[in-house]
Amino acid sequence: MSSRLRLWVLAAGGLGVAVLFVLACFDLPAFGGLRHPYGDRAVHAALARHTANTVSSVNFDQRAFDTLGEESILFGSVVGTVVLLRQTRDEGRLPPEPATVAPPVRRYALIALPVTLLIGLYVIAHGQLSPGGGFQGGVVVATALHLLYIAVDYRALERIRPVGLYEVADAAGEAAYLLVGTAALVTGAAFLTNFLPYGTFNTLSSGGTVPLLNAAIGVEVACGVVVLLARFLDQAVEIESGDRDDEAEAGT
Amino acid sequence: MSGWTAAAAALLLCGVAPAACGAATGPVRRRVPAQNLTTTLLSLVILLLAQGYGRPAYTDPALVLAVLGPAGTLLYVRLLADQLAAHPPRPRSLLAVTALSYTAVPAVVLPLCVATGPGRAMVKLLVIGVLLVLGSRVAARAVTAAVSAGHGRTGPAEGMSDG
Amino acid sequence: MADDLPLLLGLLLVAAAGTAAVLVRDPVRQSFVLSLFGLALALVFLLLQAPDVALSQLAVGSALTPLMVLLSVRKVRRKARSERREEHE
Amino acid sequence: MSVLPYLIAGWLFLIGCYGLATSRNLIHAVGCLAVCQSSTYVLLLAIGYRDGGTAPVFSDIAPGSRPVVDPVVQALTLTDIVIGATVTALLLSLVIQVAKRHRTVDPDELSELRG
Repeated sequence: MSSRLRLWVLAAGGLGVAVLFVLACFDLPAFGGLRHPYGDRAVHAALARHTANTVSSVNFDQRAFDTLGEESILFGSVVGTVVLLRQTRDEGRLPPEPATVAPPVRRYALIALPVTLLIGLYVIAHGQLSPGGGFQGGVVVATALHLLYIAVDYRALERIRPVGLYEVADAAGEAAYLLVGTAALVTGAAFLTNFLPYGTFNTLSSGGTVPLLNAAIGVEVACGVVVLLARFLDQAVEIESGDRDDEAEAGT
Repeated sequence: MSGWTAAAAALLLCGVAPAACGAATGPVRRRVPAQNLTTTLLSLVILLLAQGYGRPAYTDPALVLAVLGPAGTLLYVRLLADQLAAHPPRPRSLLAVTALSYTAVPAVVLPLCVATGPGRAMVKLLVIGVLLVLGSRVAARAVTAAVSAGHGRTGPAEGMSDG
Repeated sequence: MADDLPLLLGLLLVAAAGTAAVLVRDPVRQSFVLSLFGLALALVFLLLQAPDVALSQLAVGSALTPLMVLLSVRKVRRKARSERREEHE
Repeated sequence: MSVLPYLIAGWLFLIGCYGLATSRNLIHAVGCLAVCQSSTYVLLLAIGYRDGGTAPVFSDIAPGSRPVVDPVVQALTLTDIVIGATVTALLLSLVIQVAKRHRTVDPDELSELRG
């Protein structure tokens, strides 16, 4: 198909979608409308289970099974990336060059690392109370570790980052989610039922299984993102295709 | 619309939008400082909105942005060091960007502190303010350092020099 | 109407940033615009009263996505560069 | 204002598709896909919005004191943003593989290679 023809097909399709979409927009409930039947019921259910953050309650309690599916997508794409970006036989490793970092940047990054880590853990731990949770906090924690790459260099990051352990922890997070779900079966309830006591409203221990599942997701997301970034950094900084100009270093 | 929300809208229109334009167009030497300025100002907008809606819980995104924004800028500086060294930003414009965030952060955070009154929420606001100031300071320093390191070096060692 | 002003501004910002993210063809430059797009989205999410979602978008959009894009560009370009060097030899 | 957020979501989807179809660089195409993806977030959250509503998070307000927006759509969006980032990573790693095997990231050149 020539590129001109392709553009015409695209224009026709885009126009069709646009017309149908605009027509549909005028039939949707108006923006800012007052009728939200599902929302009202979800809020009611969350309050009945003593979870202050309704969004977390929906994610980890009312629709926990759906989140299991989402989590599996995350797990699957991490595994896929690891497989795709592995070091192949014809590629060699170059030791990463030590980078010179300006002292103020190094100081800032070394201070910011624990602060960011703490904020990430705070976001995970308060998931059932205030905005946040395992998904957001996990990403923040993973980003915090990479401040070491900014502060020192890639070799320093590699030293505190045994990728194998993070891969195991990633799987452990996924397994923990399943185990908490299965524990509900032992008590005679359905899979992923919120079987723990609900606790006092608006305290850290409220929400039954919500904090547990939150933590499991937090571990999985943090470790998954660390593993992902490790693969990308390996590819961009270390791995050279050995069949070209780096034959000499390809010994490892 | 409360005064806080109006202030947020004004800051959005007069601060964030021009800074975002600066970060979206032009050479890399302008984009990096402008990107940092955008995150700083957006964090302030979020704080103002939190106050305007009467929801202290809304400050959490600002807190996260205050630490991750500079992290993003430092990543850009690290990975685009060659381009920054090849076309260094003018020291004067860097200084202007830093001065702008130095004035904007207290100008927003201090009135918010007065409005919230002493307590945990105020400590959080002050922490965010300090993080924002430190972040914009270190971003400017990082750009300057990348430029001077690039001049001291003979050739592009690592990074993405445009071939 | 006045109450909706911040939301209106945020939505326009998102539309502009999204359009720019598509029209900027160089991946390095696009990564800047994408990070701005992420910031604008986070703002709109907050204005739509979804701080959880805004937090999620900020966590992902401010450092993680640009880092991955920049690293991919670096890998792909390094590849191209070593190839070019080979041709010169 | 009553349909503007929906229209913006539609615009983001269409412009993202345009970018995907006309992209000359696979990394750029992945970015365009991210724009497409974001349109669903805007649409979902716009549908869940309620005039004068606030976030359904009761850590700092008493339940029932203020009207709240729909938490269900927020929950859907929130997980998908993080999942979307990892899927973007997967796509980028595919692009790196393509660059390794075929020495180009231009989709047009790639289809020429196939013949």
